[in-house]
Amino acid sequence: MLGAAIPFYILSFLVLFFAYKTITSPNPIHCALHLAITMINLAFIFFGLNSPFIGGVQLVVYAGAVMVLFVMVLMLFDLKTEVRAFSRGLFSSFLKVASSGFLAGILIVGVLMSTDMLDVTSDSVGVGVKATSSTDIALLLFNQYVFAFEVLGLLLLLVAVGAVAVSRIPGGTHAND
Amino acid sequence: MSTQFEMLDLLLVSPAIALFLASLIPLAIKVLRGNTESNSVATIMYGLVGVVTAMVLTLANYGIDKVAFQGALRFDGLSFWMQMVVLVVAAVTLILSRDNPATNNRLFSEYVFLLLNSLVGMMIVAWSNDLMSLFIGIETMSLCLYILIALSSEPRKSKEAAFKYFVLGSFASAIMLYGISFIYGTVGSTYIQDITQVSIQLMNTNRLFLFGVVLTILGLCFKVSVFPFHSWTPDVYQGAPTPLTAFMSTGVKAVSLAFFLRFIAMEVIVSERAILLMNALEWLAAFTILAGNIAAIMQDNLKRMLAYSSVAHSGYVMMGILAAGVGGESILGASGVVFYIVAYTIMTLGAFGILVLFEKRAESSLEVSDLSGLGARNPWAAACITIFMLSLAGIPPTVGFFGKLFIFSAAVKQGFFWLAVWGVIGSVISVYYYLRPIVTMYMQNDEGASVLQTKGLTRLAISVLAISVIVFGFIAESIYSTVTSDLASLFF
Amino acid sequence: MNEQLLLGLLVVLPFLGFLFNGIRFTSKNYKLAGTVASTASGLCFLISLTLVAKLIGMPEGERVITSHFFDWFLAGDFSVSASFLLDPINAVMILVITGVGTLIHIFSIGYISHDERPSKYFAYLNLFLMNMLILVLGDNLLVMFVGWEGVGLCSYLLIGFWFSDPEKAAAGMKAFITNRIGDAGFLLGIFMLFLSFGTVTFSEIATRLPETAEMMWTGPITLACLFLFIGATGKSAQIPLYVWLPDAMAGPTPVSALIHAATMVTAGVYMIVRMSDVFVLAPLVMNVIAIIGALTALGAATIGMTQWDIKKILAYSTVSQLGYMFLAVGVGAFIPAMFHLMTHAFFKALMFLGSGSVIHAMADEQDVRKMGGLKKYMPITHFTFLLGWLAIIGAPPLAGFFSKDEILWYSFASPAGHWSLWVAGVIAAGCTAFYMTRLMCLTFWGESRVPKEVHPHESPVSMTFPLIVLGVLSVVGGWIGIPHVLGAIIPGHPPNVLEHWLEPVVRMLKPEHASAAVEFALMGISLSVAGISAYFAYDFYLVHKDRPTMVTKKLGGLYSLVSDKYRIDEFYFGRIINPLIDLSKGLWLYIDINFIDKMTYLASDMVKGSGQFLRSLQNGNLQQYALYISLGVVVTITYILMGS
Amino acid sequence: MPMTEAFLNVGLNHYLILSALLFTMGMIGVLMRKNVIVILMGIELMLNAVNLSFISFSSYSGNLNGQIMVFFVMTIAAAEAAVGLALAVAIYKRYKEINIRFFEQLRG
Amino acid sequence: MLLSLLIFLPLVYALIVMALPARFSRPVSLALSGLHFVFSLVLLARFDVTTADLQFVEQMDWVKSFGISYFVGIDGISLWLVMLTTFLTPLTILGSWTAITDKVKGFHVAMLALEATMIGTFLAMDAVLFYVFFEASLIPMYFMIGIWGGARRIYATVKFFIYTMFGSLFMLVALIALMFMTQEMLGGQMSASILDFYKLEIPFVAGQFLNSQTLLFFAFALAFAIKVPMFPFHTWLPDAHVEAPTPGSVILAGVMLKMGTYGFMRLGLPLFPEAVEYWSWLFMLLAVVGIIYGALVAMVQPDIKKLVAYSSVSHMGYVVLGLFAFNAYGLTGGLYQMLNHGISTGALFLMVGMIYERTHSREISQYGGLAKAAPWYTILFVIVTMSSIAVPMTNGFIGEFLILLGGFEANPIFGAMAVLGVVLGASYMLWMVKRVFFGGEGEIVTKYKSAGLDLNIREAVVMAPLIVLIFWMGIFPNHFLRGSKASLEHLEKNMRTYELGIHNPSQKDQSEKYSMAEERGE
Repeated sequence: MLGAAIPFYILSFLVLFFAYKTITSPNPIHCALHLAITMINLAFIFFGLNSPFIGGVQLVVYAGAVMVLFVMVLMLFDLKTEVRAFSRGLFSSFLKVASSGFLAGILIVGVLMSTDMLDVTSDSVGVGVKATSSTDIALLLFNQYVFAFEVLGLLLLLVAVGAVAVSRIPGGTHAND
Repeated sequence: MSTQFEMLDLLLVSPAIALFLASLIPLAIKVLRGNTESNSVATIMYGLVGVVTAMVLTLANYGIDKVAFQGALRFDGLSFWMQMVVLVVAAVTLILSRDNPATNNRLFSEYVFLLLNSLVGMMIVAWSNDLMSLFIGIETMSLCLYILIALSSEPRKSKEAAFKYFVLGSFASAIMLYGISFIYGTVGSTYIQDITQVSIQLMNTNRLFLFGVVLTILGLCFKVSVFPFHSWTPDVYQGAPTPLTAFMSTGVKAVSLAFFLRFIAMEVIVSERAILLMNALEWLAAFTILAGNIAAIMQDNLKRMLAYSSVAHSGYVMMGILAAGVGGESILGASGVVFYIVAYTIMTLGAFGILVLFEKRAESSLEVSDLSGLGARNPWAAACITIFMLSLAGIPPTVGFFGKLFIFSAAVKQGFFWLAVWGVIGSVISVYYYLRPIVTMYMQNDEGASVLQTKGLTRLAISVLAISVIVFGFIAESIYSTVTSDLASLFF
Repeated sequence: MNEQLLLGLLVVLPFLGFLFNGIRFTSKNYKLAGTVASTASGLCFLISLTLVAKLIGMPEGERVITSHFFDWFLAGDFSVSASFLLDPINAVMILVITGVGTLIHIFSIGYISHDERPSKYFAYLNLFLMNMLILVLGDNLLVMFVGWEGVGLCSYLLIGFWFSDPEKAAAGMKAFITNRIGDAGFLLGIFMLFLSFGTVTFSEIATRLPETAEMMWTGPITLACLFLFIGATGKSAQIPLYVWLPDAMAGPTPVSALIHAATMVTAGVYMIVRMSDVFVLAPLVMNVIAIIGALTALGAATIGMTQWDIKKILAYSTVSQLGYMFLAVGVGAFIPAMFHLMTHAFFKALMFLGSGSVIHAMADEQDVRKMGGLKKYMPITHFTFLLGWLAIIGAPPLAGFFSKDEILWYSFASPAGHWSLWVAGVIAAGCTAFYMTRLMCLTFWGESRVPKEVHPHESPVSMTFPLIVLGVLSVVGGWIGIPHVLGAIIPGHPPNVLEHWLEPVVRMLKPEHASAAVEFALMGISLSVAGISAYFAYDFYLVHKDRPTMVTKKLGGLYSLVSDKYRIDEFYFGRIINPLIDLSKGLWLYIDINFIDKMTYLASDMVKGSGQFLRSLQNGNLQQYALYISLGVVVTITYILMGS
Repeated sequence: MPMTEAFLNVGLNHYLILSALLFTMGMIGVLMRKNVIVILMGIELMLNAVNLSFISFSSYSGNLNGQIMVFFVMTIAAAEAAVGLALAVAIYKRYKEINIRFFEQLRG
Repeated sequence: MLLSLLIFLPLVYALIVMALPARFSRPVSLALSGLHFVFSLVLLARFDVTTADLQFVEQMDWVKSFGISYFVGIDGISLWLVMLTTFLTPLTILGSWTAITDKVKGFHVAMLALEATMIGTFLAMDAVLFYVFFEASLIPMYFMIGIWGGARRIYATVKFFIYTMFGSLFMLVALIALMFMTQEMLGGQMSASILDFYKLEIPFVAGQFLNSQTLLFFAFALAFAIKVPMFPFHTWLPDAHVEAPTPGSVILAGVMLKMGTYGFMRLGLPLFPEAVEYWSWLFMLLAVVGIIYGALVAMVQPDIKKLVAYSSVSHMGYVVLGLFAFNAYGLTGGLYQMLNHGISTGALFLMVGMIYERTHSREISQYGGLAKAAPWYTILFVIVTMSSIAVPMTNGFIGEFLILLGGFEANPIFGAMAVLGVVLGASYMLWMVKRVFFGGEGEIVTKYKSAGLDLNIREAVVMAPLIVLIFWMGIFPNHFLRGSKASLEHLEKNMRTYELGIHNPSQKDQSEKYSMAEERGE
């Protein structure tokens, strides 16, 4: 019991802490790095949830590719520490925090009141289920979700073309060609 | 796990495949020509060929009720109608885009490519019978649109619009996705048919499922710009190039509403615990009607005014959707919604489309006062605007009137009497701003700043739309009854 | 010729005259116009004579000629037909109307000769004649109402004949609107009667009366009679609606003679006599009528003593005499009322025409202070006027004597009468004698005060001829109604022809304890009162000319009150009409513009205000929009959870 | 003691609560930060929270579909990030501006 | 086919006018609308006066799933309103011969389209079709006021449009509710036919507001009350009239206001008998207030046209009073007064327009002494005034008398108060006549006197039929009333269970055609 709890609480703390840092650090580069750490921590939580494949993808895609993208863009911009990192407006800021916090509160209360009704075993992680293998996932992916998967491919193509096109938009950096 | 999918499934999605293939042509030609734009007419012709092919393939699949890819997609009356709507929208948009300086620039091939693939995304949304497919469809559609908006020649506002749309769209997607995750967690599946079986029971017992449903619905509300999730609409519609505004305000909305209908048809708001959800949606619908109409009154920019008007129209459709969601004579609501979408598409497409003709440069923006004296200067354009505005206002005998009639009928029948009254009050308010352009065109004699471009294709398209507004009013019955019979299978 | 056609012709002929003159209304050919109009009127008189002759030829009690033209209109069980009825009551009327009317037409030819639009004038006169005949001939209340309003319209047109003068136009308007108030009462009376009897035809009402009378509850009938009487006060210039008549003198003088003395203003009396069967069922209303009549007679007579305008004096005299008639009908003396109506028509028409002749001669001067001594310039006018004067002050055996005394007698002796009514009547008679004598003195007798530039002259024959005829009638007109007590002592014992004529159709309230001695005594008193008043007037205005001023000074405020006509007009304008106009302006400004419109503006401002608010929410800030989204989510979820 | 037990017995609830908190943080990031890049990071955080929710449901119910979904979401998140960053770059290059207040021309 | 032709031929005419060059617009549209009047006389001649049933019925499915059909028919209630429309249109076109100089073609197209929609409103026997025409008629009028109107035309036309739209949309919701009620009654098939609506028994609870019959009734009543317009919804009318061009005012006052009272007769009264009975006091009160209020406010108007507009408020108050008296007199009078008002107020507006064309002023204070400068004009004006203030022998009297009688029977207090309106009516009209025509010469009269202020031949031709009708209708009202008698009696006698049948022309034995009566010279 404790053995499962301690890593969870440590990881949770780390995730939340770095997530907090991500949204509060005045320097965007720091934000990006904190985000990366959050994601890595999350990957470990995924591992703990018997989902090694997803955990791996998380590491590779998110912590790797996406974060690199972010960092590179930030480098490109050459940003300094921001003087005022947050939006102005006391009232609206209050509303923003309050509404988000309230949402979290409601969700948590809802979760606490509802999960016992779920049709799932809640006592331990993955009872009766082995750590999922990538084979199972692949089978699902190419059977049930084949269409979505293909569309995903299309999507990536679109994004590739789109990103290139955006970089060449009239009035953009390559305007002189 | 032997067969992954059948040949029939591919046949069913063939319109999307056709569109995708067609979309590649202009891009390929551009690449082969060494990255120089070919003739824009040729470019849209490829696109139109794809659209027409897709249309033919769609028509070939008319009258079936099938699921494909293990239930991920559904091909029934609703999806058929939505396909037709978005295909028509796309065809018109292609024509408009070619005639608009903001879109017809040296990235036109990419533009057409993205537009057609956005269309693919829309069709997926229209087909989707699975929350995951829905999400992927929405993202395909939206990501293309973000980029498309940014591709405008207009340097500032279009970028702002694209970015706003992007951030808010992603934000809303995340919220919706969160909802989907709850639904998945409580049901164990994201397929509509699986959810339907347990929805009534779960709504009564499980709060997480309720959260899931609410968050998903609110995410959809963002897409169809329901108050208070509508605030992106005016900004984005105004900033985007006009052909795209027409495309978004009709296509995106049509398919999102269609999925909304599919979702609500799962009887998620039938159960007693869901009464409050229904009430909340009623309030949202009423507020949408009022907020859209009231805000539109204050606008001087025609595009922005029409954007707010499209918000208000979402409110009317919400009335129909609610009527379709509470059981009983749901079919009335559903048919009303689909008919309204058809009507709304025709008139909104026309209204935005005619604005294209006034845009000489990418930066052009049309104020209401620019129209003054148009009635004398260009009777054709003035008459078209008049027809579209009257139809949007719901004045008989236009198609807009029948749309309202059917929606109000459904609402009254299903007991949303007060909602109907709010709708009526909203309509009265809306008359004011719909009349404004007419007043300006015919009743103010000073010369306005508007100059009409001579673009044959666009004029043709708009004339056809204007005539349809009237004609569809007279053949409303045949459309409506066809829709009704086509939608019969929507409800289990 | 058959009677129906003749009855129709009575209306058609003046209408043709109206059309003829109306179409060529710009023509200045007064001779042609006058001839045509007079011919139409004269033919009507002949027809009337024929018809009355036929009526006389019929057996007593069945003297009725009816003529049904067409069904006028039907709605549900309400049906009314355009039909005429001639019986002894209106036989008297049509003779007076067409006879006096014809004379006045003829008189007018001379009178109107200098006017710009003689054709129009004659067209109106003929139109009036037509409407007046419709009024008296109608066999139901509605046809009567047609004439009733029609004569009002003609009166309006004729009073405002010289419309360029704003005051005259205003007088016309005043007449019409005051009449309209009465007409509104008349309408209500018709409604009440219809709802009580289910019909508006006189004969049918009469047949249904007994049943209704048996029901004992006469509330609706009382109310109906009251409403009808309101109608009568309007048309016949009784308190409180008499104010239009003095102003109506703005019209041409022959019009005053015809409409505002002889015919139209007596319509109210005729109507009550016509409905007498109903009125007697409402004793309360009868009392009201009598009191109003007496008050009017008295009030108008006192005002008449203080006026200086020759026509105004005659106008108040008319009001006063009409008061007598109402006094008569109020005490149930319907036949004397008709009798006085007739004699009054003669002598008052005569006096008006005479004054017209004077005014004509004096180049449109109407102020008696600028006349005097006209006797020598205008002998015929003077002589005929003299006859009229004698008749009105009740000098025996002229017409006025018989009729007035009969009324006084009934007001004393009738079961509905009262000694106080008689006293009022006698005082009024005294006043009448006073102001009429005063008029004679100031106008015809004494030394001339005529301005030098005016050269009075006798009028042409076309004007003097009617005067002579009317003068004769003023003398002999009364002989057809000699009261029994007098008839008994006069040689030849002349019968009361009129009473015989009317008795079968009019039910009078007969004096219960008729005593010849009392009747003679009363007669003597009233005669002597009139004589003494006349003498005083003579003394005041011819012998001791300083006395009027002296008396005036002594009376002080009372005199000015009377000479200001009791300030009734001021009261109406100051307390009713002007406040009403202010109220209307207030309604327009404060209800229409500032309330109802403001409310709509308020609604639209609310809409616009919320629009402005929505605009301010839409501040372009992306994060603000995201906040709306999250707020929307939170509020929606909270709303849903709150209930569960 | 039920409280401690509930605290120590890590179950689905705990993961869902973690996910909710993470989601909220992402939201606050989107709502509060001025830098558009950080806003994009906020969105990534939200999507990650969703992923966590999916995975925990999936693994507590033994239903693999959730993992597939996470896979899709990740891909789409990557695509979104690419598009968002591309837009940001394009705008930055022309206007040298990444403050969110920059995007306030369209309003009213 | 007869009725369809009656409705849609004007649209064809409009197309013809549109196709021809602008210089032909006036004569062609005059000729065609005149022809249309003749055509409507054919209808009149073939109309059977003995039956209360619908005649010349045409029915065709339109929106079958909602039971909406193209269903037109005519009975005694619609007959004269249709005739009034076809009669006034050519006169108005002729009357506007010189008044409209700008965009002539558009004007005549609007005029003919307006005619079509107005006739459609009176003939539609399907509730939705009625609504469609009711609303569609707004559009041409909207343009007419907005394009050819005065200085504040835009304000006026938008106010007019939105006000009317506001009411009628509530009616739409109520219509829909009724359609679903028929669905229950007919067992599944919806129907929007008014005839089916009549068969409904709508639940009613006295003394409460929130019950279906009362709510539905008020939804309808709001639409009609605004259209009529009844106090306190009347404020759009003076603005619309003042700003409208002469022909617009004529048609607006002459026909369009009648759509409201016609709606009360066709839908309001027979559909909701209990609610009407229970709430009649309210409507009678509002009607009486309207009569007196309209008259009082008319009295102090500085503008002739505004005065006439407020007089419309007063006159339409009479009509409503008559209808809600709900007895034979009131109903007959109400219907008759609709026609009267159409003719007399139409004529007044025409005449005001004629003088306005010459002097460009409607300020009463600037006039005075017009009678000398324009005698013929004055005569006709006074005749029309007499009709307007209901002097006997003119048409106005018949209507007002019957209404007041009916009102008095239904409620003596209100009846008596309404009679007061007769006095006030005379006051404001005559005061206006006095200030405009009599007295000294006003500045504007002096200014334009030399140019000739009297009527010309064309204007005389316009006025002649109106004057003739004023007297014809006043002296021989039965010629007109007999057409409506059967229908009105049917309505009055069967208030609670009102239903309409469809006339079967094959049963010839009883039928009596209008033409036959005319031949008999009745």
